[in-house]
Amino acid sequence: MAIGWYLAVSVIIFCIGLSGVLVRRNPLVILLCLELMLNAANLALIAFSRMHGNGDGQIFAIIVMVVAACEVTVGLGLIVAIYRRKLPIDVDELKALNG
Amino acid sequence: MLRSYLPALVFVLLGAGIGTLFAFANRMLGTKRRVPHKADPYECGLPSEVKHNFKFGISFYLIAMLFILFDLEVVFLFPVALQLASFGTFALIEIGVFITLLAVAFVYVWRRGALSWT
Amino acid sequence: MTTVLAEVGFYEPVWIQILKALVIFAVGLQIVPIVLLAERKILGRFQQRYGPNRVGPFGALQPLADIGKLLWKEEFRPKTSIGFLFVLAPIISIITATATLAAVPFGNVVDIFGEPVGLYGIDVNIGILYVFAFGAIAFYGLVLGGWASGSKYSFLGAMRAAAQLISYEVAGGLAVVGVVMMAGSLSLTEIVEAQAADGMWFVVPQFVGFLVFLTAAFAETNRAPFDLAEADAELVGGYNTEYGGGGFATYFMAEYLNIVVLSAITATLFLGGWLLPFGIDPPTWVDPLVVIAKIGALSFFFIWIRATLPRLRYDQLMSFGWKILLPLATINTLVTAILVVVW
Amino acid sequence: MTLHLSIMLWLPAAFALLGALLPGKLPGRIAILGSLLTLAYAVVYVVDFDTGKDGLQYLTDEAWIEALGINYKLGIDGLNLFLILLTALLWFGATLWANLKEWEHARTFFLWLGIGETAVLGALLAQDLALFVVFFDLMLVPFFFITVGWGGKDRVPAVTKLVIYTLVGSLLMLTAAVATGVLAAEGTGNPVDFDLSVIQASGLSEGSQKWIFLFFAAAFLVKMPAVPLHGWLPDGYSAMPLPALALFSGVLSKVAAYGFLRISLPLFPDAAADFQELMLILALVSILYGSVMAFSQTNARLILGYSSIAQLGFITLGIFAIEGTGAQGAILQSVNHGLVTLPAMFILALLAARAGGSEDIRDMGGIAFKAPVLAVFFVITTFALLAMPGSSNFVGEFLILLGVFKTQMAIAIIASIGVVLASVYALRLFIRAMHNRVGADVDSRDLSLADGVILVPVVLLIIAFGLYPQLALERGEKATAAVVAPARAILGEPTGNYGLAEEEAEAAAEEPAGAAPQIDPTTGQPIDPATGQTADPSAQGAPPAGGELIYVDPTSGQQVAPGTPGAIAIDPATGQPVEDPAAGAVNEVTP
Amino acid sequence: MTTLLAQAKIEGPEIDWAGLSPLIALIGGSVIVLLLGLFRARPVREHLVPFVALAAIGAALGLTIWQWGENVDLIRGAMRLDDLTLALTGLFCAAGIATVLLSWRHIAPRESAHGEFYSLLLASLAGMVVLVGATDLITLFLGLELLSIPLYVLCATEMRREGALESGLKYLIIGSVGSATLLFGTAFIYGAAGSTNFAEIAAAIADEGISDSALLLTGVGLAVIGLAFKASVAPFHQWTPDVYEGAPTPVTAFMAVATKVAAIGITLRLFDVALIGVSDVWQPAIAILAAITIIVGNVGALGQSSLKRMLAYSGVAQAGYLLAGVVVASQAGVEAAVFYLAAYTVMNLAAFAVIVARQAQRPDGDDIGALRGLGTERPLLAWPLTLAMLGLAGFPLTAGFIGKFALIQASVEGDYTWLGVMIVIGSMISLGYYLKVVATMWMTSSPEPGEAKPAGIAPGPPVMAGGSPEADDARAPWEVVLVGGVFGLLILAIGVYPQPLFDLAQDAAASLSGLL
Repeated sequence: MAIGWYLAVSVIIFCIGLSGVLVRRNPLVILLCLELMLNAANLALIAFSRMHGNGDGQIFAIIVMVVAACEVTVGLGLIVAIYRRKLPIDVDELKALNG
Repeated sequence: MLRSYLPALVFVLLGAGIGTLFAFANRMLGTKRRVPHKADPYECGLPSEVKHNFKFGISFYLIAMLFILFDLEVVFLFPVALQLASFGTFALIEIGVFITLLAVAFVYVWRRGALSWT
Repeated sequence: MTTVLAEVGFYEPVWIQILKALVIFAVGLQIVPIVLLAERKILGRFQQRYGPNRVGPFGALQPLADIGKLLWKEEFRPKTSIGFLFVLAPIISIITATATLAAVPFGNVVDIFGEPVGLYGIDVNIGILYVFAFGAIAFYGLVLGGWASGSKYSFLGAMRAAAQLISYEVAGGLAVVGVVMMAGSLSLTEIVEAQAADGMWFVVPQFVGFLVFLTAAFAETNRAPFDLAEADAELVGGYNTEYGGGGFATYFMAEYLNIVVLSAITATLFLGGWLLPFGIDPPTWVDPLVVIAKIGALSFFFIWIRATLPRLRYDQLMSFGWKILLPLATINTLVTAILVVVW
Repeated sequence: MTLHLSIMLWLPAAFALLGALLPGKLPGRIAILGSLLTLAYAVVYVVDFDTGKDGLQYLTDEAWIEALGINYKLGIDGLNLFLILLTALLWFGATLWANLKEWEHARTFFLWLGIGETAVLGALLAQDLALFVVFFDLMLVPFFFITVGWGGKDRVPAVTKLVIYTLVGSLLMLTAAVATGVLAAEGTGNPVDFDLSVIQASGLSEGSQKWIFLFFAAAFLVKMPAVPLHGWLPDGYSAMPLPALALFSGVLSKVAAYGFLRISLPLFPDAAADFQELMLILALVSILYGSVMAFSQTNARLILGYSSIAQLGFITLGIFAIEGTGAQGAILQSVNHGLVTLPAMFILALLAARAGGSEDIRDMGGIAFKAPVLAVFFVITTFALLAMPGSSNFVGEFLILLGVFKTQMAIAIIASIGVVLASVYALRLFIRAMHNRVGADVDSRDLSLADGVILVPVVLLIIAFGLYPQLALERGEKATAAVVAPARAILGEPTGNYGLAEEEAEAAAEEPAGAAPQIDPTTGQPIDPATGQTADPSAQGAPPAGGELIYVDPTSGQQVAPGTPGAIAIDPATGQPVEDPAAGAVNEVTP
Repeated sequence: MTTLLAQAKIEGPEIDWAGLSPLIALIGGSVIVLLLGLFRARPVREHLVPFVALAAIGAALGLTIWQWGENVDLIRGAMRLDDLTLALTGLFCAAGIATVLLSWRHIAPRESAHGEFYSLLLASLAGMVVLVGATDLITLFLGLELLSIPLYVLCATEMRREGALESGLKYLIIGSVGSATLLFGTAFIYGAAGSTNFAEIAAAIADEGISDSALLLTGVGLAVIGLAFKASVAPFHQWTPDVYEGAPTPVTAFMAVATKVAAIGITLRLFDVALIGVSDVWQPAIAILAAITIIVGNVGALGQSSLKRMLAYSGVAQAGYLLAGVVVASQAGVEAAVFYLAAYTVMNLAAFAVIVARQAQRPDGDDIGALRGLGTERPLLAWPLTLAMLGLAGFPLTAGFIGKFALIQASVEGDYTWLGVMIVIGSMISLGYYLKVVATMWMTSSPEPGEAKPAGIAPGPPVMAGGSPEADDARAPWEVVLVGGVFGLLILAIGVYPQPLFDLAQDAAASLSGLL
């Protein structure tokens, strides 16, 4: 099976996600990019799962989905909380900690 | 195999074709009489206040979060449901624990007032 | 080789696949104007009036006329809109509707001129997930449309649509879990066959699930009494306020196509698909007709409810979804699980 | 196996802890009691020490951390006996001294003082490399806190500098110590064991010895301090409160010198031989630099500080003569310098009190006119400091120079200049402070009774020690000879120069079984080379059946008649010293 | 149309309930606490909830002790209950108990509904237990996220303070990047080895000669990076000081201690069990990371005036030390790492307890200047912090010294002497900041009246109303002082008599077989 193509796509998605996290300012977009990274891994997992013909990768992928959802939920919660406090929704403007 | 999905692709293409056709039909068939006010967003007849940045209300984020969590319930239940008969009691216990945990979360969310909209 | 999700091995040659897709698409799309017209006529009857009766015999050509009228309108869009998304949104809607149509089984594999052909667009091992997946994408069609319009009514409608869709998707999804447990498969044809094997439609053991699913289906299709997203009294037209002409026609068509498709899915999951009651086993060519008949019946039910029930208030809508349907579906799942395992 | 060493070791800390729980002036009093008891213990050890016995006495050996191969092994031999006495003595003196003054938060102060004594005693007693490192590092902690809490101006940067200097050395030593233990165990297949005798028995390759030696040397040289690692000294000396400084300068620096003898020479003989010249030159530079700086300072503390650099240079010189005489001199000189430091510091405090709080010798002067007794004590101390013939410092420096002379004549000659310089700065200090014009703010008065109580015994001890240095020399000679033996063997010189050690080495060389006397690490008893078994200590009391004992004079190495005082009994069959049945000495001290 | 598996009878996995019992206690506690938090009565929320949380952790600890010596696979090889798991679980429980006590009267649980706070804490603890017991990549990832996600929220619990939410979001983003990277790495490892089970991966590496496959090595590299994020190993540590500073102090204490233990614990298991076959690849890489971490952490800590930031950097440095135990992949290495983890836990908890107590007294309690005069005015607070600082710096007769000693010994034995030297160099640099804290505490008031503050000390406390030491009569909660005192004593106790702890560490190390 031409695993290379799946991997190539997966790596590209991962890199897009990673660069998004590093470059973008809006935390919502950053969350999306995080999802992208996780889903890139999911793609790789499922591709490998088919390659090896065992279900481990699929189970892994389902769990990753859940985890991704939890992360997004928490992320959204934090963003909403910040929004409620009228803080700037821009990670570069969150300067109180001199990050 | 993936070939089973070929008809789905055909359906998607057909749907897209119809959508595109409709979307551009007006451009070709319709009349063209430009009046500036036509391009105003609908405001019940009042002078329009043009705004670009709409933001979702906070309660919608809350719903979104709840949705994510409970939709996952479904994600987990489907595979177990599929093999329920063959797994037998083990899966039953599994589902029981799982749903109990979710029920706890549900009760908590309810009691904390996340499910009440005013 | 062990795969957790079952693999469906059968598929036809490419040309048959494409051909049957075209046929199903054509037939499915024909049902839409019929339902449209039927709704107007039936609503009229409910409200002690005639409904459309000028265009063609008994107003039969009214839908065609409507579409023609819409397509000949001038193209315009608000200057506040985001052009690309504004155009794309209705296309997404119609694509998801048609794509879901592919999953509807009108019958099992039959021999047509010596070739085995499945009377369905696709039959995959994740059939139900496929339906839900496109249902989830449909959400984008509405929300993007409302948001890209740049109008406050559209936006409010989109928000409502978003909240409503995702709220009821959970309950809908959970309601199906019971069916899956009983059938032991996600494939729609296998679910029908499981009903055949059990000798009873799943509506009987899964009555609660059926109710929940049906209710969710109303909400998913933005039908009364859950049509808050396009509540004309409050929001003018909801997410499609700013759409006219082709865009509006697309949305409209998608909505009715969704009614058809969801009716079909409901019929498949709970009402035995192409099966007839009382063990009647007709020749296979009748199967699609049985399905279409069930679609018709359910669509009539959709219209009936619209004519009967008033629109819910928004908080009632959400509370109903979360506080009643969700626990109900969960309990249904749990009970089903126990029953399936114990028996 | 005996508990006594542990009791002595933990006594000061225990009393200090007890004192810390008590109110009012009691902590100080309790601390005096603790240090006095420790001193008593130390004196008993000195008296009870069995000069004729080889190896460690009063051995305590328990596994402490088995997983790491660290033992709780304490023992006394000629190397540390007098340093322990010195420690106990100086601590007693300093505790008394500290009691003369009101301290803020006295409880904590005395707590730290007591812990400090325990730490120093631990470092001196430790016969396990890791245990030594533990106590060596621990020594610093109390002084850090004392300086931070009760020090002078700019104490924080000063003490930080001091701690960083010394701990950098210590941490290097830590690595080196771990490496020593691991590398020594590597070849043997045994688990890692940090017991000094075990390490010595397995030995290290020459390549590893070199860097390990340098790491250890860094730690010791910083602590001493020696040029060029003395950068902390001016600040540190200025910041520390005087009683603590007396201890720091008088005792802690000696532990470093002791470390060379206890660890570097026997464990890394190859490296010690290789780096002998380097160390000698460092020592020489320290002597000259220290002397010159001491001469050019006006702050009395710094004069004493730099003089200690010079003195420790001498000590280092003695150690790295790699020769019995030099090493003996080094130990003697360590004790001497410690003995001098306490009264010198104390007098400095008295002088400062009379000179309006200033410790600058330009602000002093003419104090002697109204304080003749003080002047007398001061002059005795000064003479001891500059090694007047007749003082034990003289003997020490003489032995050191003698040792170096035998190996490195040129260095010995240059080092002699240091002796001259010492008299210059010591006398300058005395004259500027006590004579000359009366300083502007000087308000001279003589010793108070309390001052005298502290000063008199110490000064008397200096005198006594000057008259009878053999007390220390006798007890130290065996150990020193054994310590330098491996390195001497590397240098290709005869092992030891004192009769006994020499003879022993010769006897050992003739024996096919092994060169050096073997010590059983667990019991500390010599191993019988013939049988490979540990000689039964109780059996040693009786003369062996094989033949008559030979009696040897330890100073001359000549065979003497049985019953001669100070003679050592040797079993001709084994070449090992045995308990002299005629002398009837006891094995263990029972205070 | 057949489904392959629908017909096959699938056996449910054997579940060792006794082995899972500590985990069940934690999760059950989490659920109960969450529900208890719904009660309106103040005493229930403010005292019963933390008490139940304590009870749950205590039960988990008790069950851990009960299970000691068991070496069993749980849930068909997904988790393993061995002495390593149990030893680290013990540490988590200790950290958990301390955190509950520190939070008892802290503002963070009050602002975030008590039930939620403690429930999340317990959930995170459960995640840690899962993580260190994981013998499967899936369990590993699951544990890691169960650990992390509650922590993201806990960081943000002090909602009214600006830094808290920010630190939570920052932690979430960085932590998720780390998780995603680790996940991607594990996907590749799975791809190369064909299994997610550690033992099977090790077997695959040994048998199938994939030790030089690019897939595996990429995976290992990504996994190293991912874990480095979690363990705050340089150069992936930048989030640490900000997050530590922003989070509520009890949570910071928990993060600093437990997360590190968990991250190092799973690193030990992943690399020393699953990837032992390619040790010649990752050993140098991790060794270099460790060296960088030691230097970066220690140098970074030098300039900090906030104690929390300082401890954050110090934690980075300590992670570097700990990695030495991973690098050598020997029994001694694991033993030393486990021992040092225990020492690290004890020392940091003592230090954080004092910071919490000080913050209860003064608004600037986190600043180093707030410690001035602590030694004489509040010796009960000063002593634990002093011991903690000395221990972290590696002074003898403290737990830290013995731990470093063991780590250096393991490095030298594993032919990584230079790493041992790096540990020492790091410790030297660390003196600069640890001693500054100690000196600040114990310095009596300056003798010269004109001297406002002695040179060399960080700028003194900002002058504010009630900021002077005489005026702050706010008493630190006794349970916080208790935590500080107990852990302070433990620092000494371990330093003086470490053998029992070494025995435990030895058992733990022995449970990993197949080490170099």
